[in-house]
Amino acid sequence: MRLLYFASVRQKLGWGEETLALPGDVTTVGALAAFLAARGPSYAAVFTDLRPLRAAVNQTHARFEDPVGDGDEVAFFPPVTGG
Amino acid sequence: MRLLYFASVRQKLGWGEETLALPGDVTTVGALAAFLAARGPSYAAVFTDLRPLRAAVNQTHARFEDPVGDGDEVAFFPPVTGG
Amino acid sequence: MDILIRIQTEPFDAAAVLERFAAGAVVSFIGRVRAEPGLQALRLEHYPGMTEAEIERAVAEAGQRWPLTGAAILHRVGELKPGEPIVLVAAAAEHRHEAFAACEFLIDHLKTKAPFWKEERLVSGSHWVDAKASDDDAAARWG
Amino acid sequence: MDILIRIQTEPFDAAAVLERFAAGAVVSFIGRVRAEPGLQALRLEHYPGMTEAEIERAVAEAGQRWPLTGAAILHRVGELKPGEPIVLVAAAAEHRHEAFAACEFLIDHLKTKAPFWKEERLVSGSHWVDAKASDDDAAARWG
Repeated sequence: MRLLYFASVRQKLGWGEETLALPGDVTTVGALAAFLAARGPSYAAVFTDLRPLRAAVNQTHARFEDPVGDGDEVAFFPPVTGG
Repeated sequence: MRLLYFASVRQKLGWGEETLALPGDVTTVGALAAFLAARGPSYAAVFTDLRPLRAAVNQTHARFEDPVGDGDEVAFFPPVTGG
Repeated sequence: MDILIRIQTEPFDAAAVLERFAAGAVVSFIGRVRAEPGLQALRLEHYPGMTEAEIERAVAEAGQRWPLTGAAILHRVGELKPGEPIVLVAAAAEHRHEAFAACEFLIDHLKTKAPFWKEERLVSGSHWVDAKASDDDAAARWG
Repeated sequence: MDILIRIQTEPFDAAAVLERFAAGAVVSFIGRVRAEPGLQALRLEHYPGMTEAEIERAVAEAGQRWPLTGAAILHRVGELKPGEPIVLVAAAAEHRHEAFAACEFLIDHLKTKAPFWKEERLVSGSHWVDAKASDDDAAARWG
Protein backbone atom coordinates (compact mmCIF):
# COMPACT_ATOMS: atom_id res chain seq x y z
CA MET A 1 0.00 0.00 0.00
CA ARG A 2 1.16 3.52 -0.84
CA LEU A 3 0.65 6.08 1.94
CA LEU A 4 0.77 9.82 1.28
CA TYR A 5 0.78 12.66 3.82
CA PHE A 6 0.16 16.34 3.11
CA ALA A 7 0.51 19.74 4.78
CA SER A 8 0.59 19.65 8.60
CA VAL A 9 0.31 15.84 8.63
CA ARG A 10 3.39 15.54 6.43
CA GLN A 11 5.17 18.07 8.60
CA LYS A 12 4.36 16.31 11.89
CA LEU A 13 5.46 12.91 10.58
CA GLY A 14 8.57 14.24 8.85
CA TRP A 15 7.92 12.64 5.46
CA GLY A 16 5.30 12.71 2.76
CA GLU A 17 5.23 9.18 1.44
CA GLU A 18 5.86 5.61 2.52
CA THR A 19 5.05 2.05 1.50
CA LEU A 20 3.23 -0.29 3.85
CA ALA A 21 2.42 -4.01 3.76
CA LEU A 22 -1.15 -3.79 4.98
CA PRO A 23 -1.90 -6.27 7.83
CA GLY A 24 -4.79 -8.57 6.91
CA ASP A 25 -6.97 -7.41 9.78
CA VAL A 26 -6.81 -3.75 8.72
CA THR A 27 -9.73 -3.35 6.33
CA THR A 28 -10.98 0.24 6.76
CA VAL A 29 -9.47 3.75 6.66
CA GLY A 30 -10.20 4.11 10.40
CA ALA A 31 -8.51 0.79 11.23
CA LEU A 32 -5.50 1.89 9.17
CA ALA A 33 -5.32 5.15 11.16
CA ALA A 34 -5.49 3.19 14.44
CA PHE A 35 -2.76 0.86 13.20
CA LEU A 36 -0.55 3.84 12.28
CA ALA A 37 -1.23 5.56 15.64
CA ALA A 38 0.57 2.68 17.39
CA ARG A 39 3.78 3.15 15.39
CA GLY A 40 5.38 5.82 17.58
CA PRO A 41 4.96 9.27 19.12
CA SER A 42 4.79 11.30 15.88
CA TYR A 43 2.23 8.87 14.41
CA ALA A 44 0.26 8.95 17.66
CA ALA A 45 0.18 12.77 17.48
CA VAL A 46 -1.43 12.60 14.04
CA PHE A 47 -3.63 9.48 14.19
CA THR A 48 -5.09 9.41 17.70
CA ASP A 49 -7.67 12.18 17.36
CA LEU A 50 -9.27 11.67 13.93
CA ARG A 51 -11.45 14.80 14.06
CA PRO A 52 -8.91 17.16 12.39
CA LEU A 53 -7.90 14.44 9.91
CA ARG A 54 -9.20 13.77 6.41
CA ALA A 55 -8.45 10.86 4.10
CA ALA A 56 -8.57 9.88 0.45
CA VAL A 57 -8.48 6.39 -1.07
CA ASN A 58 -7.21 6.21 -4.64
CA GLN A 59 -7.45 10.00 -4.96
CA THR A 60 -11.10 10.19 -3.88
CA HIS A 61 -12.29 11.62 -0.55
CA ALA A 62 -13.03 8.76 1.86
CA ARG A 63 -14.69 8.31 5.24
CA PHE A 64 -13.04 6.40 8.09
CA GLU A 65 -15.51 3.53 7.64
CA ASP A 66 -14.62 3.12 3.95
CA PRO A 67 -12.70 -0.06 2.96
CA VAL A 68 -9.00 -0.20 2.10
CA GLY A 69 -6.97 -2.93 0.40
CA ASP A 70 -3.26 -3.56 -0.03
CA GLY A 71 -3.17 -2.20 -3.59
CA ASP A 72 -4.70 1.16 -2.63
CA GLU A 73 -3.14 4.61 -2.50
CA VAL A 74 -4.27 6.15 0.80
CA ALA A 75 -3.64 9.78 1.74
CA PHE A 76 -4.07 11.55 5.08
CA PHE A 77 -4.22 15.33 5.40
CA PRO A 78 -5.91 18.19 7.28
CA PRO A 79 -9.10 19.83 5.94
CA VAL A 80 -8.32 21.54 2.62
CA THR A 81 -7.74 25.32 2.42
CA GLY A 82 -7.20 26.14 -1.26
CA GLY A 83 -8.99 28.51 -3.58
CA MET B 1 -37.93 72.38 -22.68
CA ARG B 2 -35.62 69.92 -24.37
CA LEU B 3 -37.28 66.70 -25.56
CA LEU B 4 -35.29 63.59 -26.44
CA TYR B 5 -36.51 60.40 -28.11
CA PHE B 6 -34.67 57.08 -28.29
CA ALA B 7 -34.83 53.75 -30.10
CA SER B 8 -38.29 52.83 -31.49
CA VAL B 9 -39.78 56.11 -30.22
CA ARG B 10 -37.16 58.12 -32.14
CA GLN B 11 -37.75 55.94 -35.18
CA LYS B 12 -41.55 56.33 -35.13
CA LEU B 13 -41.37 60.12 -34.75
CA GLY B 14 -38.59 60.52 -37.31
CA TRP B 15 -36.29 62.61 -35.09
CA GLY B 16 -34.46 62.29 -31.80
CA GLU B 17 -34.60 65.77 -30.37
CA GLU B 18 -36.72 68.91 -30.33
CA THR B 19 -37.32 72.04 -28.28
CA LEU B 20 -40.74 72.83 -26.87
CA ALA B 21 -42.21 75.86 -25.12
CA LEU B 22 -44.09 74.04 -22.39
CA PRO B 23 -47.75 75.20 -22.05
CA GLY B 24 -48.46 76.43 -18.50
CA ASP B 25 -51.16 73.82 -17.86
CA VAL B 26 -48.81 70.89 -18.63
CA THR B 27 -47.22 70.11 -15.27
CA THR B 28 -46.58 66.32 -15.27
CA VAL B 29 -44.83 63.79 -17.52
CA GLY B 30 -48.23 62.20 -18.28
CA ALA B 31 -49.80 65.56 -19.20
CA LEU B 32 -46.81 66.23 -21.47
CA ALA B 33 -47.36 62.88 -23.20
CA ALA B 34 -51.08 63.69 -23.67
CA PHE B 35 -50.16 67.12 -25.08
CA LEU B 36 -47.71 65.50 -27.53
CA ALA B 37 -50.27 62.83 -28.56
CA ALA B 38 -52.46 65.60 -30.02
CA ARG B 39 -49.71 66.90 -32.33
CA GLY B 40 -50.30 64.51 -35.23
CA PRO B 41 -50.50 60.87 -36.32
CA SER B 42 -46.88 59.87 -35.59
CA TYR B 43 -47.07 61.47 -32.12
CA ALA B 44 -50.46 59.82 -31.50
CA ALA B 45 -48.91 56.45 -32.39
CA VAL B 46 -46.27 56.92 -29.69
CA PHE B 47 -48.07 58.84 -26.93
CA THR B 48 -51.62 57.42 -26.81
CA ASP B 49 -50.90 54.09 -25.12
CA LEU B 50 -48.39 54.87 -22.37
CA ARG B 51 -47.88 51.24 -21.28
CA PRO B 52 -44.92 50.53 -23.61
CA LEU B 53 -43.43 53.98 -22.93
CA ARG B 54 -40.83 55.03 -20.34
CA ALA B 55 -39.68 58.53 -19.43
CA ALA B 56 -36.78 60.31 -17.78
CA VAL B 57 -36.66 63.86 -16.40
CA ASN B 58 -33.22 65.44 -16.24
CA GLN B 59 -31.58 62.05 -16.90
CA THR B 60 -33.38 60.25 -14.08
CA HIS B 61 -36.13 57.65 -14.56
CA ALA B 62 -39.53 59.30 -13.98
CA ARG B 63 -43.12 58.18 -13.53
CA PHE B 64 -45.98 59.72 -15.51
CA GLU B 65 -47.25 61.49 -12.38
CA ASP B 66 -43.86 63.16 -11.78
CA PRO B 67 -43.70 66.97 -12.31
CA VAL B 68 -42.07 68.68 -15.30
CA GLY B 69 -41.06 72.32 -15.77
CA ASP B 70 -40.02 74.36 -18.80
CA GLY B 71 -36.30 74.12 -17.99
CA ASP B 72 -36.28 70.32 -17.85
CA GLU B 73 -34.75 67.78 -20.21
CA VAL B 74 -37.43 65.12 -20.77
CA ALA B 75 -36.78 61.87 -22.63
CA PHE B 76 -39.23 59.24 -23.90
CA PHE B 77 -38.15 55.74 -24.87
CA PRO B 78 -39.19 52.07 -24.80
CA PRO B 79 -38.14 49.79 -21.90
CA VAL B 80 -34.35 49.44 -21.90
CA THR B 81 -32.64 46.35 -23.36
CA GLY B 82 -28.91 46.81 -22.76
CA GLY B 83 -26.38 44.67 -20.98
CA MET C 1 -13.97 52.46 -3.86
CA ASP C 2 -12.10 52.42 -7.17
CA ILE C 3 -14.73 52.96 -9.89
CA LEU C 4 -14.34 52.58 -13.66
CA ILE C 5 -17.29 53.41 -15.95
CA ARG C 6 -16.87 53.52 -19.72
CA ILE C 7 -19.30 53.68 -22.62
CA GLN C 8 -17.38 53.02 -25.81
CA THR C 9 -17.66 51.74 -29.37
CA GLU C 10 -14.31 49.90 -29.39
CA PRO C 11 -13.67 46.53 -27.69
CA PHE C 12 -12.61 46.66 -24.04
CA ASP C 13 -9.47 45.24 -22.47
CA ALA C 14 -10.86 42.74 -19.94
CA ALA C 15 -7.43 41.78 -18.59
CA ALA C 16 -6.55 45.38 -17.74
CA VAL C 17 -9.82 45.76 -15.83
CA LEU C 18 -9.32 42.53 -13.87
CA GLU C 19 -5.71 43.43 -13.03
CA ARG C 20 -6.80 46.85 -11.82
CA PHE C 21 -8.37 45.39 -8.68
CA ALA C 22 -5.95 43.86 -6.18
CA ALA C 23 -8.73 42.78 -3.80
CA GLY C 24 -9.04 39.29 -2.37
CA ALA C 25 -11.99 38.49 -4.64
CA VAL C 26 -12.81 39.86 -8.09
CA VAL C 27 -15.94 38.61 -9.85
CA SER C 28 -16.61 39.61 -13.43
CA PHE C 29 -19.37 39.13 -15.96
CA ILE C 30 -18.89 39.37 -19.72
CA GLY C 31 -21.96 39.46 -21.93
CA ARG C 32 -21.59 38.77 -25.64
CA VAL C 33 -23.77 39.01 -28.72
CA ARG C 34 -25.28 35.54 -29.05
CA ALA C 35 -24.93 33.84 -32.40
CA GLU C 36 -28.53 33.35 -33.57
CA PRO C 37 -29.79 32.14 -36.94
CA GLY C 38 -30.06 35.04 -39.37
CA LEU C 39 -28.52 37.59 -36.98
CA GLN C 40 -26.01 39.74 -38.85
CA ALA C 41 -25.31 42.35 -36.18
CA LEU C 42 -26.63 44.09 -33.11
CA ARG C 43 -26.76 47.88 -32.95
CA LEU C 44 -26.72 49.46 -29.52
CA GLU C 45 -28.11 52.94 -28.95
CA HIS C 46 -27.91 54.77 -25.62
CA TYR C 47 -28.78 58.05 -23.91
CA PRO C 48 -25.45 59.84 -23.40
CA GLY C 49 -25.28 61.49 -20.01
CA MET C 50 -28.12 59.56 -18.44
CA THR C 51 -26.32 56.27 -19.11
CA GLU C 52 -23.31 57.31 -17.05
CA ALA C 53 -25.51 58.87 -14.34
CA GLU C 54 -27.64 55.73 -14.05
CA ILE C 55 -24.59 53.45 -13.84
CA GLU C 56 -23.04 55.73 -11.21
CA ARG C 57 -26.25 55.41 -9.17
CA ALA C 58 -26.12 51.60 -9.46
CA VAL C 59 -22.48 51.47 -8.38
CA ALA C 60 -23.18 53.79 -5.43
CA GLU C 61 -26.06 51.57 -4.34
CA ALA C 62 -23.90 48.44 -4.65
CA GLY C 63 -21.26 50.18 -2.53
CA GLN C 64 -23.83 50.80 0.17
CA ARG C 65 -25.04 47.20 0.13
CA TRP C 66 -21.64 45.46 0.12
CA PRO C 67 -18.14 46.43 1.31
CA LEU C 68 -16.68 46.80 -2.19
CA THR C 69 -13.15 47.97 -2.93
CA GLY C 70 -13.77 48.37 -6.65
CA ALA C 71 -16.36 48.22 -9.43
CA ALA C 72 -16.12 48.46 -13.20
CA ILE C 73 -18.79 48.69 -15.87
CA LEU C 74 -17.71 48.89 -19.49
CA HIS C 75 -20.51 48.88 -22.05
CA ARG C 76 -20.16 49.06 -25.81
CA VAL C 77 -22.48 50.91 -28.18
CA GLY C 78 -22.76 50.98 -31.97
CA GLU C 79 -22.68 47.95 -34.24
CA LEU C 80 -21.51 44.62 -32.82
CA LYS C 81 -21.15 41.25 -34.55
CA PRO C 82 -22.24 37.86 -33.10
CA GLY C 83 -19.67 36.68 -30.55
CA GLU C 84 -18.40 40.17 -29.74
CA PRO C 85 -18.45 41.30 -26.09
CA ILE C 86 -21.12 43.88 -25.23
CA VAL C 87 -20.58 44.47 -21.54
CA LEU C 88 -18.07 43.81 -18.77
CA VAL C 89 -19.11 44.15 -15.15
CA ALA C 90 -16.61 43.55 -12.36
CA ALA C 91 -16.91 43.81 -8.58
CA ALA C 92 -14.00 43.58 -6.15
CA ALA C 93 -14.25 42.88 -2.42
CA GLU C 94 -12.20 41.24 0.28
CA HIS C 95 -14.46 38.17 0.28
CA ARG C 96 -16.04 36.32 -2.60
CA HIS C 97 -19.68 36.26 -1.51
CA GLU C 98 -19.86 40.07 -1.56
CA ALA C 99 -18.13 40.24 -4.94
CA PHE C 100 -20.51 37.67 -6.50
CA ALA C 101 -23.60 39.41 -5.11
CA ALA C 102 -22.48 42.88 -6.18
CA CYS C 103 -21.54 41.76 -9.70
CA GLU C 104 -24.92 40.09 -10.21
CA PHE C 105 -26.72 43.11 -8.72
CA LEU C 106 -24.88 45.45 -11.11
CA ILE C 107 -25.69 43.48 -14.26
CA ASP C 108 -29.32 43.01 -13.18
CA HIS C 109 -29.56 46.76 -12.53
CA LEU C 110 -27.86 47.58 -15.84
CA LYS C 111 -30.27 45.40 -17.82
CA THR C 112 -33.38 47.07 -16.41
CA LYS C 113 -32.31 50.66 -15.64
CA ALA C 114 -29.44 51.80 -17.85
CA PRO C 115 -30.73 53.51 -21.03
CA PHE C 116 -29.40 51.19 -23.73
CA TRP C 117 -31.48 49.75 -26.57
CA LYS C 118 -30.61 46.88 -28.86
CA GLU C 119 -31.62 46.68 -32.51
CA GLU C 120 -31.17 43.34 -34.26
CA ARG C 121 -30.05 43.40 -37.87
CA LEU C 122 -31.36 40.23 -39.47
CA VAL C 123 -31.15 39.00 -43.03
CA SER C 124 -34.88 39.79 -43.22
CA GLY C 125 -34.62 43.34 -41.81
CA SER C 126 -34.07 45.21 -38.56
CA HIS C 127 -36.13 45.28 -35.40
CA TRP C 128 -35.84 46.55 -31.83
CA VAL C 129 -35.33 43.90 -29.16
CA ASP C 130 -38.14 43.64 -26.62
CA ALA C 131 -37.41 43.96 -22.90
CA LYS C 132 -37.44 40.62 -21.08
CA ALA C 133 -39.71 39.90 -18.11
CA SER C 134 -36.95 37.64 -16.75
CA ASP C 135 -34.66 40.68 -16.46
CA ASP C 136 -37.32 42.55 -14.48
CA ASP C 137 -37.72 39.51 -12.22
CA ALA C 138 -33.95 39.31 -11.72
CA ALA C 139 -33.75 42.99 -10.79
CA ALA C 140 -36.78 42.74 -8.47
CA ARG C 141 -34.88 40.22 -6.30
CA TRP C 142 -32.76 43.08 -4.94
CA GLY C 143 -35.80 44.91 -3.53
CA MET D 1 -18.47 21.58 -22.81
CA ASP D 2 -15.05 23.17 -23.32
CA ILE D 3 -13.06 22.45 -20.14
CA LEU D 4 -9.73 23.93 -19.07
CA ILE D 5 -8.08 22.72 -15.84
CA ARG D 6 -4.54 23.79 -14.91
CA ILE D 7 -2.47 23.52 -11.75
CA GLN D 8 0.61 25.66 -12.18
CA THR D 9 3.28 27.64 -10.33
CA GLU D 10 3.42 30.50 -12.83
CA PRO D 11 0.80 33.30 -13.11
CA PHE D 12 -2.17 32.59 -15.39
CA ASP D 13 -3.35 34.60 -18.38
CA ALA D 14 -6.87 35.66 -17.36
CA ALA D 15 -7.59 37.40 -20.66
CA ALA D 16 -6.82 34.28 -22.70
CA VAL D 17 -9.19 32.25 -20.53
CA LEU D 18 -12.02 34.79 -20.82
CA GLU D 19 -11.56 35.08 -24.59
CA ARG D 20 -11.66 31.31 -24.94
CA PHE D 21 -15.40 31.21 -24.24
CA ALA D 22 -17.63 32.80 -26.89
CA ALA D 23 -20.83 32.10 -24.94
CA GLY D 24 -23.49 34.71 -24.24
CA ALA D 25 -22.46 34.93 -20.57
CA VAL D 26 -19.06 34.33 -19.00
CA VAL D 27 -18.69 34.76 -15.23
CA SER D 28 -15.27 34.58 -13.64
CA PHE D 29 -13.84 34.67 -10.15
CA ILE D 30 -10.26 35.63 -9.33
CA GLY D 31 -8.99 35.00 -5.81
CA ARG D 32 -5.82 36.74 -4.66
CA VAL D 33 -3.49 36.55 -1.69
CA ARG D 34 -4.86 39.16 0.71
CA ALA D 35 -2.40 41.72 2.03
CA GLU D 36 -2.40 41.14 5.76
CA PRO D 37 -0.10 42.66 8.41
CA GLY D 38 3.09 40.62 8.73
CA LEU D 39 2.25 38.29 5.82
CA GLN D 40 5.32 37.80 3.65
CA ALA D 41 4.06 35.01 1.40
CA LEU D 42 1.63 32.15 1.05
CA ARG D 43 2.86 28.70 0.11
CA LEU D 44 0.37 26.39 -1.56
CA GLU D 45 0.81 22.61 -1.44
CA HIS D 46 -1.45 20.17 -3.27
CA TYR D 47 -1.99 16.47 -3.96
CA PRO D 48 -0.97 15.96 -7.61
CA GLY D 49 -3.37 13.64 -9.39
CA MET D 50 -6.18 13.91 -6.88
CA THR D 51 -6.36 17.69 -7.38
CA GLU D 52 -7.09 17.32 -11.09
CA ALA D 53 -9.48 14.39 -10.48
CA GLU D 54 -11.42 16.32 -7.83
CA ILE D 55 -11.70 19.42 -10.04
CA GLU D 56 -12.85 17.26 -12.96
CA ARG D 57 -15.58 15.81 -10.72
CA ALA D 58 -16.69 19.33 -9.71
CA VAL D 59 -16.83 20.49 -13.33
CA ALA D 60 -18.78 17.39 -14.35
CA GLU D 61 -21.28 18.01 -11.55
CA ALA D 62 -21.64 21.69 -12.55
CA GLY D 63 -22.26 20.55 -16.13
CA GLN D 64 -25.07 18.30 -14.93
CA ARG D 65 -26.66 21.08 -12.88
CA TRP D 66 -26.48 23.88 -15.45
CA PRO D 67 -26.34 24.01 -19.28
CA LEU D 68 -22.71 25.16 -19.45
CA THR D 69 -20.77 25.61 -22.66
CA GLY D 70 -17.43 26.02 -20.91
CA ALA D 71 -15.62 25.95 -17.59
CA ALA D 72 -12.08 26.83 -16.52
CA ILE D 73 -10.26 26.34 -13.25
CA LEU D 74 -6.66 27.53 -13.00
CA HIS D 75 -5.03 27.19 -9.58
CA ARG D 76 -1.53 28.17 -8.63
CA VAL D 77 0.72 26.29 -6.21
CA GLY D 78 4.09 27.14 -4.66
CA GLU D 79 5.03 30.48 -3.13
CA LEU D 80 2.80 33.50 -3.79
CA LYS D 81 3.19 37.10 -2.59
CA PRO D 82 0.38 39.30 -1.23
CA GLY D 83 -1.74 40.64 -4.10
CA GLU D 84 -0.86 37.78 -6.45
CA PRO D 85 -3.74 35.79 -8.01
CA ILE D 86 -4.20 32.27 -6.59
CA VAL D 87 -7.15 30.96 -8.53
CA LEU D 88 -9.27 31.73 -11.57
CA VAL D 89 -12.65 30.07 -12.00
CA ALA D 90 -14.78 30.78 -15.08
CA ALA D 91 -18.14 29.43 -16.21
CA ALA D 92 -19.71 30.06 -19.61
CA ALA D 93 -23.37 29.60 -20.50
CA GLU D 94 -25.91 31.09 -22.85
CA HIS D 95 -27.59 32.98 -20.00
CA ARG D 96 -26.07 34.81 -17.08
CA HIS D 97 -27.94 33.23 -14.19
CA GLU D 98 -26.53 29.79 -15.01
CA ALA D 99 -23.01 31.18 -15.43
CA PHE D 100 -23.13 33.01 -12.06
CA ALA D 101 -24.50 29.95 -10.24
CA ALA D 102 -21.98 27.56 -11.80
CA CYS D 103 -19.01 29.84 -11.11
CA GLU D 104 -19.99 30.23 -7.45
CA PHE D 105 -20.63 26.47 -7.16
CA LEU D 106 -17.19 25.70 -8.61
CA ILE D 107 -15.28 27.99 -6.24
CA ASP D 108 -17.31 26.77 -3.24
CA HIS D 109 -16.55 23.18 -4.25
CA LEU D 110 -12.88 23.96 -4.84
CA LYS D 111 -12.48 25.55 -1.39
CA THR D 112 -13.88 22.53 0.45
CA LYS D 113 -12.99 19.53 -1.74
CA ALA D 114 -9.89 20.18 -3.84
CA PRO D 115 -6.72 19.02 -2.01
CA PHE D 116 -4.83 22.31 -1.64
CA TRP D 117 -3.32 23.57 1.61
CA LYS D 118 -2.11 27.06 2.41
CA GLU D 119 0.84 27.84 4.64
CA GLU D 120 1.30 31.46 5.73
CA ARG D 121 4.84 32.77 5.98
CA LEU D 122 4.77 35.56 8.54
CA VAL D 123 7.58 37.68 9.92
CA SER D 124 7.15 35.66 13.13
CA GLY D 125 7.26 32.21 11.46
CA SER D 126 5.16 29.87 9.33
CA HIS D 127 1.84 28.20 10.05
CA TRP D 128 -0.81 26.23 8.22
CA VAL D 129 -4.07 28.05 7.52
CA ASP D 130 -7.13 26.56 9.22
CA ALA D 131 -10.17 25.55 7.18
CA LYS D 132 -13.05 28.02 7.46
CA ALA D 133 -16.52 27.01 8.65
CA SER D 134 -17.91 29.68 6.30
CA ASP D 135 -16.49 27.74 3.33
CA ASP D 136 -18.22 24.55 4.53
CA ASP D 137 -21.47 26.50 4.90
CA ALA D 138 -21.09 27.95 1.40
CA ALA D 139 -20.50 24.49 -0.10
CA ALA D 140 -23.39 22.98 1.87
CA ARG D 141 -25.83 25.33 0.09
CA TRP D 142 -25.49 23.21 -3.06
CA GLY D 143 -26.79 20.07 -1.33
